[in-house]
Amino acid sequence: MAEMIGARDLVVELGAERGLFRRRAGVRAVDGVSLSVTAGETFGVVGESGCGKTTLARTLLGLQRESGGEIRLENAVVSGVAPSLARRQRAAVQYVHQDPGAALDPWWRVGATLAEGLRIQGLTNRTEAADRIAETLRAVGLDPAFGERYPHELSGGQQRRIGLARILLLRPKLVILDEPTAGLDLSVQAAVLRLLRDLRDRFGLTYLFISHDLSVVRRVCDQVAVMYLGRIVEQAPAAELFAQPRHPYTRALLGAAPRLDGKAVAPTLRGDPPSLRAIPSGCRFHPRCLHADMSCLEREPVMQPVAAGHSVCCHHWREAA
Amino acid sequence: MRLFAALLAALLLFATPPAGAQPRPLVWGDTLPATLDMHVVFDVPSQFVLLNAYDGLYRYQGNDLVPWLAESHTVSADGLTWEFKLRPGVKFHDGSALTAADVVYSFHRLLALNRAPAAAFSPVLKPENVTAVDAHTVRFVLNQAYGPFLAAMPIVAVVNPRAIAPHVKNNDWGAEWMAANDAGSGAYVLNPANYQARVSLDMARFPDHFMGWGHNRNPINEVRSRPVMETSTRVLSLMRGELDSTDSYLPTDQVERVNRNARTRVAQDQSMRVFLLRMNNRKAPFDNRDVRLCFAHAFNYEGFNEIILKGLVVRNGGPNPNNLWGNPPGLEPYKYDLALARQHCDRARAAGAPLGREIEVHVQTELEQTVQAAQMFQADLRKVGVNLKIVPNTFAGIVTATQQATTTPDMWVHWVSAYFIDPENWVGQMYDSRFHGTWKASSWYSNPEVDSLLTRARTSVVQAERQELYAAATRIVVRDSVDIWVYNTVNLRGLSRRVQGYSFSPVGSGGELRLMSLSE
Amino acid sequence: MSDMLASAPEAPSLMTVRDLAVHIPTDAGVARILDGVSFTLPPGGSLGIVGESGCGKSTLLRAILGILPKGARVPQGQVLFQGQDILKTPVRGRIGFIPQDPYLSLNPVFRAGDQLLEGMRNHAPGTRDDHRKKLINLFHAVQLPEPQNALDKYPHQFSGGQRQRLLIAAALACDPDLVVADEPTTALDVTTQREILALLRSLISERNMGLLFVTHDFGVLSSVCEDVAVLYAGRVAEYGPTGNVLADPRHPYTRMLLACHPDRATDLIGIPGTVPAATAQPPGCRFHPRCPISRPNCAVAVPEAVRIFDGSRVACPYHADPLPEVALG
Amino acid sequence: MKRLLRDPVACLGFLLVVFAALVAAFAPWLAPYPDDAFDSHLLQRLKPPSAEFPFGTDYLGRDILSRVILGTRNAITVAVSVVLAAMLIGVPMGLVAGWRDNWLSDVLMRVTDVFLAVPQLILALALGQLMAPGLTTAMAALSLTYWPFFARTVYAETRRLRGALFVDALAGLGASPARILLLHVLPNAAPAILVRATIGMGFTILTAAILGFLGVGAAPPSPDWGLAVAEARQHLPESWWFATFPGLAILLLVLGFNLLGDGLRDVADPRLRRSRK
Amino acid sequence: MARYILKRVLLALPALLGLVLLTFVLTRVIPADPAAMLAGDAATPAQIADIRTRYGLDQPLWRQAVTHVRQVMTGDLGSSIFTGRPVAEEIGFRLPATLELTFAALFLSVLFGVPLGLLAALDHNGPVDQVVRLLSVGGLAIAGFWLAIMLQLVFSMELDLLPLRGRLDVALGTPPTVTGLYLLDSLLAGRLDMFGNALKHLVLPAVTLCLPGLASIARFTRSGVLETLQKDFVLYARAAGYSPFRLAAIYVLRNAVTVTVTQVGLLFGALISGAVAVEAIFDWPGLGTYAVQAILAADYKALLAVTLVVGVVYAVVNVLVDVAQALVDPRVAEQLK
Repeated sequence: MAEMIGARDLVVELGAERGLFRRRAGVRAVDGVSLSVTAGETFGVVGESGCGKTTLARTLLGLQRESGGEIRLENAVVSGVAPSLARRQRAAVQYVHQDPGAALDPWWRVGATLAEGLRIQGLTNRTEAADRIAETLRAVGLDPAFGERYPHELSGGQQRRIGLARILLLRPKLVILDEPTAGLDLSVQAAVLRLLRDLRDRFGLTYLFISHDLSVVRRVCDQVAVMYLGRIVEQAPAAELFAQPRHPYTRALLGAAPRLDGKAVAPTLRGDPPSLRAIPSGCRFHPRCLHADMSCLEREPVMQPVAAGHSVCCHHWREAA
Repeated sequence: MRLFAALLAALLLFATPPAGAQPRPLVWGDTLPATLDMHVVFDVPSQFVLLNAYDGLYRYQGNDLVPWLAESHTVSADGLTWEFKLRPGVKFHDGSALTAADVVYSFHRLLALNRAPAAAFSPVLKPENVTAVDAHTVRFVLNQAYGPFLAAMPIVAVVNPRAIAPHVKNNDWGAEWMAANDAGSGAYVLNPANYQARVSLDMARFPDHFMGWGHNRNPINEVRSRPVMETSTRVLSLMRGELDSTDSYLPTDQVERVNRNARTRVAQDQSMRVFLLRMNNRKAPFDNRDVRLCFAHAFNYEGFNEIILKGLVVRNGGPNPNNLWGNPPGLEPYKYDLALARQHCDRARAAGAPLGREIEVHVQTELEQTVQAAQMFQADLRKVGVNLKIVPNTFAGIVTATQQATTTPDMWVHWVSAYFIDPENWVGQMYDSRFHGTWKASSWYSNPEVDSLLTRARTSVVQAERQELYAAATRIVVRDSVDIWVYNTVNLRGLSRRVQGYSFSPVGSGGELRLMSLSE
Repeated sequence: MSDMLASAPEAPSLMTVRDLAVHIPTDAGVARILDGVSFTLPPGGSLGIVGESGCGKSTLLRAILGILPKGARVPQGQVLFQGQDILKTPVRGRIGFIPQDPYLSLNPVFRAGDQLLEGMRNHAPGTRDDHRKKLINLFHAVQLPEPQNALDKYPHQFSGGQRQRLLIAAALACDPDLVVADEPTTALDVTTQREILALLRSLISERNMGLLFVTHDFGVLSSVCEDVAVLYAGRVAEYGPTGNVLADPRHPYTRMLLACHPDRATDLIGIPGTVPAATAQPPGCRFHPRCPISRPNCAVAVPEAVRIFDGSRVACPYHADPLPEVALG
Repeated sequence: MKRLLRDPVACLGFLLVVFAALVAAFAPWLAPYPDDAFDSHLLQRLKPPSAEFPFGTDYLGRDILSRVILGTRNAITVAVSVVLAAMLIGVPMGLVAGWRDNWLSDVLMRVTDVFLAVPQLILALALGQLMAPGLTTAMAALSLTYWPFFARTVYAETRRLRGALFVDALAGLGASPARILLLHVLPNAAPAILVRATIGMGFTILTAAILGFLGVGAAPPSPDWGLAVAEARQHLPESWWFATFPGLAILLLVLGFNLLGDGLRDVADPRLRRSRK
Repeated sequence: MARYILKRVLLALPALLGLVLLTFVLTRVIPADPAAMLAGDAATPAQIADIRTRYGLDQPLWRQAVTHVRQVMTGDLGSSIFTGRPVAEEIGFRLPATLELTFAALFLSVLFGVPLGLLAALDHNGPVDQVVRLLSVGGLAIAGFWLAIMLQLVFSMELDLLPLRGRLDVALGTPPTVTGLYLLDSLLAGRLDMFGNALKHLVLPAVTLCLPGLASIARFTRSGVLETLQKDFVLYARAAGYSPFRLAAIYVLRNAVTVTVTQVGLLFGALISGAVAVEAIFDWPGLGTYAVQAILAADYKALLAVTLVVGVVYAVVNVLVDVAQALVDPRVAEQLK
């Protein structure tokens, strides 16, 4: 199947400053990430806070300049250009924020915000714009009358729907969803997830789904990549990953997720995740890994294929399994 | 903790005034000059320092010029050579004797610095022509005869070169040091320790002053000068007893109140300070005599002098103070007569004078009277169809503007004070075209006849002849209605009633501490 | 009013909430945040309060802690703690509190020690030095790194997980009989959450303290609490042992809510409609406008709590009726 | 607005400002002696308040009530034009400087610092001297000294807003910086600007009065309040009314603007909004 | 921290250079001619021209600017053209007077402003809040020069409690100059009578000057406290059983002070401005009146020096404010490291 978006050895450095009085090295929020998202699938990226998920998303989107590596969009290389140009080149990629309520200008009516997106993209015909907005609002399950409301007059679920409508108007091919269900109540979450699925089918979208909620990822994703400190440590089809996690981190993560039956399935992880400012040598997971040995401390593991479409970045995945 | 105790103790003391056994020093509340160097400044406030800390060859007492350091002088028939005989036994504050050489040094310094007090001398006197004939005789040889030479003599302070010498820097004649220090022989010694320009100046009596102290049985030993910035604060401080004197421009509205106060009184002395509204005679419409006459008749002299100033001034119809010699007798002042003013204006309009334009009158904001006069004038002029615009300005700004006729304001309001008592100070320097470019001559009046009369008066040393010439020139100037002369000042100085023996002099309003005493 | 405890007056109780109502006047009218909430917590027991946002969880908690917002009124009900009505005479020190957000719950400009000791100042016996020693011991117990120095550090010098350990230690510092925890792990990553929950569980049971645990996460709930009360719109919808409620929910709301859980659902449906605003509660059963099996009567009568077996009650007379398939997805 | 009116203090401010605006608008009809803007009547000098002259007369016999009424226009004109002019300079500078961290923003903020470091009054005085004293000069001088406050306010707001998610979202949609700044950042910064502007009006009236007092404000015979207080100085305490009524007028109008600004601040401050349930 | 301060100082330098140039241009294009003022009242045009050449005032403006900046760099502020004395010396006398006055005003503002703000916030929207707001805003609205005269009339003339003018009774002389702050110098000299007297003289001017500052500080404390009260940690502290007084007075206030401290830095500029009128009326020989006199006399050397010194003081105060903030808030301290 055709690749929608792909990355090779992508490196993103954040916060490097070169001012008159200070010079500070940045941190590598994304450190050599390679991935390939097939058209039409939902590709999940999971990991704990600060692992580089969001930075990865913003880089693919073109809002953040990569420091190295390559990004492909529909098989054309789009990396290495100025940010302003990058964003225009990647109009087919759109992004839904973690908190779509805050992503709406509080001073603008929702309808105006939606129309603005169209205007930015060059559509100036008012009636056509109004039609498309009404149509899209209906598609996300809202009455077109919602266009008259202000963002603070909407509930969390409605805000998320508006967030979706806003980018759907732009007819994207790839939608990056950043924690689309964070902070939502269970009942609303279910509705939103269902809407996402419906929209994907209806508009033929591809999703890059960023989340830390494994239950949700398991439910909606086709492929899943697990990130730890700026690296992908394991990648596999969702079903396989959840059934047979290979990387010790993946297993810890899955085990830590609270289950309805209240049972614990794996030993807890030691310590807090280290900061990006002090990345451990060798395998960056080794200080918290139950299987770590000297080789983990000295050598950085590389991605190894485990099965078709399943790869892992661990020296000891065979023993650990 | 100790600090805390100290604070506490201080708070306790807060309520109890400190006991003072000695009589309180005299606290003088008049404005201080910008600097103590009497060769650099010459204005009304500087007289306080000049009269008390320094001596000149001659001095004004009241309106009279009396020999001071000099015992006498002689002048050659051509008016060029002047010789002054010095009084013996005069001592500077450091105890050294004052000799002719010191007088020569003082004039050299004055001319080298070439600042305001040199103005009267630099056109007629070259430094090399001031010489000491012997230890007690100084000779001046002028380039040309100069009638007011003697009248200007009190301007020049004789300073002590031996006190200055150690402090000369970069050939500055010790100017920086002198600005804050004492090098005089006067009745009081300046105390440099507490001196702060325009803030405080302390003085102590000089027991060895050459005039001796026999005339004053109870002289003031200590004087503290504390100028006050705000008029209201100044008056209140006087009434509360924080000050013993105000400046000599007490607002007329306060006079009654100060006199009513048991602690204070007002000393009223007719001065020689003419208040006038200036007209730029070179600029239309004031190049038209009818316009000037129109304006002269539109000013409500009586209203201003009698109502606003409560009659505490004297109507003065010409440029010279009424009480000065050389003023023509029977000079008829212009009267407030709007009908007549209108006639003149109509005639001027008919002659094409641009009276339709807005005429600017510049006032000195910090001097309230200039503003009042302008506002009153504005209301009256409106009645004769003239539009007057009041522009607030500063003396510095106006002085700069008057350097050229084109930049000189249409009108401005000010006083001409007595720098030396001689008609030259008024009519001479105000209406002789040779002084164009100075603020005093800012009417830009130009009349060859007046020029020649004034030149002759200036170069004569015969008093009677000079008197005639100045009177003639004054008559022409008044006939031409060059400016609008309003009044001659009565100086109003608020004084504490404990101050006795206050003496007035029209030059800088006097204030010789030598003559004063304090009654408790 | 529904009193779910009427039938078990003899049960020993650490805390009993009886028929509690809290009203807060607002611009839009009186918000009836809580309305007739009752439950009981035996000594050493652990009760989870679960519900979606806006159901009144935090107000309940604030009522128990005696920190209701300005203007709030309690028109009825009691909160009995060891037999004493703490709405009238607040107890301090005997109830420990673990707040929701360890990042925001410590004053950034004071050292950690100053803040924790201030809390002990009035409520724990002994001198400040005793308090210090006690806290340091507790820091060992909560496995805080460098327990000796922790008191002198500022809050920002700890990581999120460490701060939560710090706050757990603080909650235990006065040897309380009850610990109240307000979603103590929502701000944490799953791996940290797991550790903190395990720690909390063991500390509570070691010391035989009661635990009142507020959460919206059924997974967390199931790993911590023996019993659960499901709140909906200011009322208790269902109450019972956690295992039972999760495995066999009876109230239509609980059933539909659990069906939304991604681990549970066969299809994602959600619950139609939204939680009513606290100022505009519907009459009768507050869930009836969203309920697929509501009857006309539901809009009129406030449902009585129905006892299913000892210690398990549901506030729905039709709890035995099956829900339509579509509602469960 | 509704919230504002529920706040009695802000309401008082609002009323004062509206009242002053009405007085200013109808001043020539309200003043008993409108000609006293320039006329003088020496025989009625310094009369105490009476039925004929409720506020008394000044040192040229002019009716103080009329002059206070006529002066309202001055005060409001000064306040509004100074604040508008200062906004015109300060707001764009703040927007541009706050948007990015680059040399331009450094330069702009340094310039702002320079102006902030000069005491306003001294700068205004110097400027007043420079451009011939008068009301327009005073207004120009005050605008030139007040804009840094707008620049600072807008700068801080822009920096805060540029990190806001909705700005990020707009960037994600490919909106140009100009569009984001003008259509989104500016309206969101509006409450802060409005508060600053209201307080600035009060501040301006006060500073203009001080300038008038020091002689570089309005030129006589303008019925300017500050000028009136300055003129009255020499007549205290006898003619207390001369200084008191113009002084009170200044106090009330500035109070009005400040109370309004204070109320607006509470309403506009989203951090405080929550507490006003 | 030291590095941070150094950096702040370095950053302030270009601003100060800009300040020097700005004031230079301003003062030198003022239409009053310094040469005319130098020459004095009675001077002739020839004298003025002579002085103009002697002082280099006939040079092109940019060359004068370069000369001036070069002089300032070497620490030479020049001599006042008006008094003939070194400007540095005059400012050395005037600056402490202004600092004593402004610091006293600042002290009063904080002393009364913070508790008032706290009270208002604790009674948010209640009667105390409204009254405090009305009073504090009123304080901001009073024209200082007007109030000053009124205070003189009441406290000096009517009640005869406090002196009208100056820094000390004339009869007392002055304390030996160490810092130039009379309060400090009189204590150092052990002259308690003088200290008390100086304090008495300070009361009216400081009260007049403190009102605007007091108002702003009360306002900012109020909103700072209100903001802090919304924070979760206050809720937590209440739940943990802090006593209400300690909660408000220590716990909340200390957080709110961060906001207030920033205000102090900004206020300082306003105080110096306000000092101009207050100094004039109370005859306080400070920088404000010095500047006004310099402007009126076209004394550009003095004016340049004043603005420079005020700029430096302003910069120093703002660095101090940052340091103070770091002392109050450890998070800021962390950033400064």
